Amino acid sequence: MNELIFFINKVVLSGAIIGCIYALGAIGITLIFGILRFAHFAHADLMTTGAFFALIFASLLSGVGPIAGLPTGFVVLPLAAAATALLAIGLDRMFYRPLRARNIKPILLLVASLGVTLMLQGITRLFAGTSIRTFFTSEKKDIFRIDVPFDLATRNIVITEPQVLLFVTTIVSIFCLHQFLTRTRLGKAMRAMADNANLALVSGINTDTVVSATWIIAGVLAAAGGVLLALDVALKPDLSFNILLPIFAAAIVGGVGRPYGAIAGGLLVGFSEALAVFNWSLLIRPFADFLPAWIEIPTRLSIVPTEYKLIVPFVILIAVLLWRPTGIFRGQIT
Amino acid sequence: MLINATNLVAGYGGEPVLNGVDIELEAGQIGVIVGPNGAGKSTVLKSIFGLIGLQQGKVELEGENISDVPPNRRVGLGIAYVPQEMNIFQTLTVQENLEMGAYIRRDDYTSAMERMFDLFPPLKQKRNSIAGNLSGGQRQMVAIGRALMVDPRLLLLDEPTVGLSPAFVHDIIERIIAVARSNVGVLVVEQNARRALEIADTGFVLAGGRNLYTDTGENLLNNPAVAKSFLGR
Amino acid sequence: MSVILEIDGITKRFGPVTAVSNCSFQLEAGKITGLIGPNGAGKSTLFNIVAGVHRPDAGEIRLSGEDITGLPSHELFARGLLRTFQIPHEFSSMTAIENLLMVPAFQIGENLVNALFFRRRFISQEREVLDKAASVIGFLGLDHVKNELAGNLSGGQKKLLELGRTLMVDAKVVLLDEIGAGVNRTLLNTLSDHIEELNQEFGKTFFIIEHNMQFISRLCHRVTVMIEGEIVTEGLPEQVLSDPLVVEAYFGGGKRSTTPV
Amino acid sequence: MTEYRREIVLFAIVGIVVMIILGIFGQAYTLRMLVEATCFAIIALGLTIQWGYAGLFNAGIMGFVAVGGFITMFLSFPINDSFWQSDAPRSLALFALLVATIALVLFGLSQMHRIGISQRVKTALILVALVFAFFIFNSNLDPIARMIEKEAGFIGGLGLPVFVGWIVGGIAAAFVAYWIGRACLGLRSDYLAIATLGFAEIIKHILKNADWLTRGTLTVSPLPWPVPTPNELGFITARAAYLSLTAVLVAVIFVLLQRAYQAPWGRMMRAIRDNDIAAEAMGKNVNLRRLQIFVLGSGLIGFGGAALVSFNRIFDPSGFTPLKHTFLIWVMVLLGGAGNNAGAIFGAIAVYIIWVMSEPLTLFVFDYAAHYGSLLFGWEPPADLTTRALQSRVFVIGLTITLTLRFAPQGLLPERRIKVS
Repeated sequence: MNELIFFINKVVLSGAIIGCIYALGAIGITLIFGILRFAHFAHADLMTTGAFFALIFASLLSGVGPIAGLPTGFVVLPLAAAATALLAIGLDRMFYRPLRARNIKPILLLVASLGVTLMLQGITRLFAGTSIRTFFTSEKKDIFRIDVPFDLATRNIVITEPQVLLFVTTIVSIFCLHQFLTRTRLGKAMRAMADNANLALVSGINTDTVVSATWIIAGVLAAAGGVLLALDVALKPDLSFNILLPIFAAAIVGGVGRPYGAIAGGLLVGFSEALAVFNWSLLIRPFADFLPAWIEIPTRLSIVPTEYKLIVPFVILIAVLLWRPTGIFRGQIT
Repeated sequence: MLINATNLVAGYGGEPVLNGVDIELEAGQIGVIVGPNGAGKSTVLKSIFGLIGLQQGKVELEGENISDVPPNRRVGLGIAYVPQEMNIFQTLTVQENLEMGAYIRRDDYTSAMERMFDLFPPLKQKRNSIAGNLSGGQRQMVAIGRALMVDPRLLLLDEPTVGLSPAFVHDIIERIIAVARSNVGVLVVEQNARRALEIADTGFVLAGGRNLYTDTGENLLNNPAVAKSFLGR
Repeated sequence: MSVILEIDGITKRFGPVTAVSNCSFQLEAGKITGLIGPNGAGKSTLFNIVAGVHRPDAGEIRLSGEDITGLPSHELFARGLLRTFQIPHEFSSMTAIENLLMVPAFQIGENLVNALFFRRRFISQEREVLDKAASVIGFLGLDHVKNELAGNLSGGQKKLLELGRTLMVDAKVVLLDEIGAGVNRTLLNTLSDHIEELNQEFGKTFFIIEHNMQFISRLCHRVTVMIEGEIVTEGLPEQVLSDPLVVEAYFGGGKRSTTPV
Repeated sequence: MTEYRREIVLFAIVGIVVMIILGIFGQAYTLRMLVEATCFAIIALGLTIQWGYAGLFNAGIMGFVAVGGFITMFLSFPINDSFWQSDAPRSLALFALLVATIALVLFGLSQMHRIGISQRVKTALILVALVFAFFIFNSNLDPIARMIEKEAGFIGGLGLPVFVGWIVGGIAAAFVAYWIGRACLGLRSDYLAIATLGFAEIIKHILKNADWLTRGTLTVSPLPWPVPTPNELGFITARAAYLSLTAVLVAVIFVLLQRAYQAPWGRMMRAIRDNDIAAEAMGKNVNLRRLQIFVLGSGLIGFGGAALVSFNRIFDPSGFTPLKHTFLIWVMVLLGGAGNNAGAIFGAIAVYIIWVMSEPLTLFVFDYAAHYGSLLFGWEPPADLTTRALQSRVFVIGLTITLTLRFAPQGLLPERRIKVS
């Protein structure tokens, strides 16, 4: 029984946690790809920058968290999200829009986003240094240990407060996004423009507004992902490159331009990472008595060694690109 | 005069495709543009809608010069345009396609939508279906319906019957007549010349980016020279 | 009469739509054959199948008796089938003359080892290609823009360049895809003159898709008519263009459109 | 000469800047910078043929640099006697035999359509076989790797001449590029970028974690030089010797690429870049040619990477970062002018100077800011201010990319039009 709890902690929960983070980033990637037609390489840094904004607001407003009974970093999330959305729009106005206006090849917009990602990295590190930062210097991180009502189980399912908040935020964000895209005029216009930009123009849709809305949504979700990741573990400045390829993997697995696909893709990548490094011998060991004696259970039996965890998303990414570049959910319509 | 386009000279860079085309149409009338490929038929619609800039000439809507108004604002002035291809939002439902047509409307447009479903009954049952899954004829209905949602004064249709089976061609033409009866000017580009000229109040025969003949549809149909200009004899 | 290109029982479906249905006809060597038909008749699909862009669902294309169905387009070129594009496909950041220089396949200098180390091996061939391109540029009347980037040329000049490609190599069959579309009358006459000259003096075989009837009736020795994915008639231009069926199809609502389905 | 005025002026400016740096920072520093810049120039030439000639977006430069660096380390590092005296070589040989057997089985499976087995069944069988192969590979390699790490540290090098290492490094990078190219070159450009970046990341992780082969994070040093080392000649002479070697290499590669560019081969590549459909219709085998130039360019990148790693005298797999080895090269090529070989060299030197110089310049600014800040406002600068200054490099490089795209999208030395008289 303990082994099962271990499995839940190590795979189900941690896979879902990192999967949610990836999903929040991948939605932005996929929306930008759908509407502006380029791969936005600066997205992971938008996420880290969002976390830095939260860090700044949290240090300015320390003490707000305990009043609300939530981590300060989470309480200031709306502020950080607003700042990130503004930053995203500003970046578009400054660096992407002038290039779009010249009808440049989309691949050069990708290069421009590389430039933007370097600038963001440089600036955040210049001002915040390269050391690891955490939101929990003065506050303590609540940890919930859930008892499992079985006699054999002595261990607990462990989940922290930021992780609970992450699940709640992800579910709420996805619900709101779904409502926005299917119910509101602007949301439908976004889908229309992703579908057929020329016809959107012909229908009188103000494409500038749609582009701004895209950046706002992408920025808000990126900030949410970045802040919650920083709350869950810590804010490492070089975090962004580690999440860049996983979120691209998630977006491509889900089929670019499809927000719901990106969510599924994020979870898929997250679970794959967790499953790939899980030590299966823990699950098999309880059954050792039933196995013939000549089978020796190794102490470590994982699909890939832990050191290679980071390349799991890349392998998924490349497999999907080669096997089905349109994504595995291409039948789904946004 | 609803629309008065004079001496249109326009192109896509390089040599102009239109070399001085004149189009006039009254409200409630159907104008048909016919002519061989490369004559500039589609280009006429695009320049009236403002998708390509004019090198010379001007476009007047009810006497007002709109030559410099960008296309998305011409929608607000009451001009709706249905491109020849890619003219629906494939991943949106039928109803959402119609809502996108009404994007610039701030008022309540439910009555306009009901009218659209009356005009195109097949769309009513399919209102929540994804438009990309519809048949060719129904897609064309969605395309025209989307354009009509702004209650336009002038409707521009680029080859609405291309690739449709004959039964649907008939259907679409009937609807075009119905639209014109509600006092909308309809300007249609058609490959299917005879069929189109039969319903035309005014026909414009273009060749080489110029007006070759402009007359009533009936007169053009009975004009042997028109047949000649098509078949080169 | 010697047949050079045979189109035999070609069928192509896109989803539920049959774009081309069991089409067969032949091209005679040294003749200009035209393919006409109203929009959506499947001409372009058929053309693209011959040019190796689409693979047919059924049927066979034979060039001088050899089956070439479904070969990639660079192999078709190597076998002597050259196509032009309806919308000019120029190499925009290369000069006009370079656009022609690159046409001949299997140039010695296209081998990397030769390009790097053995200039002597390809220099004489390069000179020949240059001479040829210079004379073609002159023939097309583009001498004054030969060092201009092709992307900066006018639409008509790009069309001429498309045609110029056909002069750079000794192709067995040249496929012209609406070479006259979007071209003004003067240029159209120039193009027709060029094609006529190529056919009469060099004996080139042409296969033309065209909407402009004057162009077709002036140039073509044989005309094939396609309607709704099928070949309905073929023959001499005068016969075909006066065929009431064709007149009806082209000018009226299509052969069967008058009878509701 | 007027035709080349732009080139002359720009290179003259670079020369003046180098002189100024020489005056301020001294000979050893400047020589080191120039050697690194010339190594980057070789890498940039590799990229400019991929992107500038053929329009292929390779974002996996880091991977090819790492392969070149690893091979040169493996071939040129002195022989590790404790490895050769242990049982490990025999086990490794047996393991190699096992790998060959697996490869043979997989090849056999891939040919099964010849005996009438359907494509679907074949794919399924190959996938199953791959999973088995993966586990067999891992479970057999692990004990050997542990044994080597315990008894000998790592397998060491082969003690071959450095130049052999560079050449084989280039060939190995080209070989890796061949397989990556075969798999990925059919993708559209933005997916190609993401896929190549992913492959580079995989290569880096394998090198970083295969401790028995590369010592992983422990790093291997000092790598031998192809010219006498500073220990023998002193910093300045040794670096000058190294610089003359790399400068000659850059010159030779430049001349060769220039010839290829002007030959029909280059013309064909540019045609493929401009319009692949038309090039295919004019008889060019587009897929094959793209693969060719991808392999050639990646080989050059591997070669340049090998020269760079040798010069740094340390093989550190964690040091292969996308930032330095991929994006920096992209800025070099874009600023210099894609498709212009002289531009790539100019870009490499200019951008490397910008990259290196932005740190001292920022420190300079920071010093003033800290000085006057504390003087005027009583501001207490954070303690790690000097280490942070390093980060300004990243910002400056990012700014350089975006400014180049905005104001000189063709680069400072745009591709030249080849005129025919």
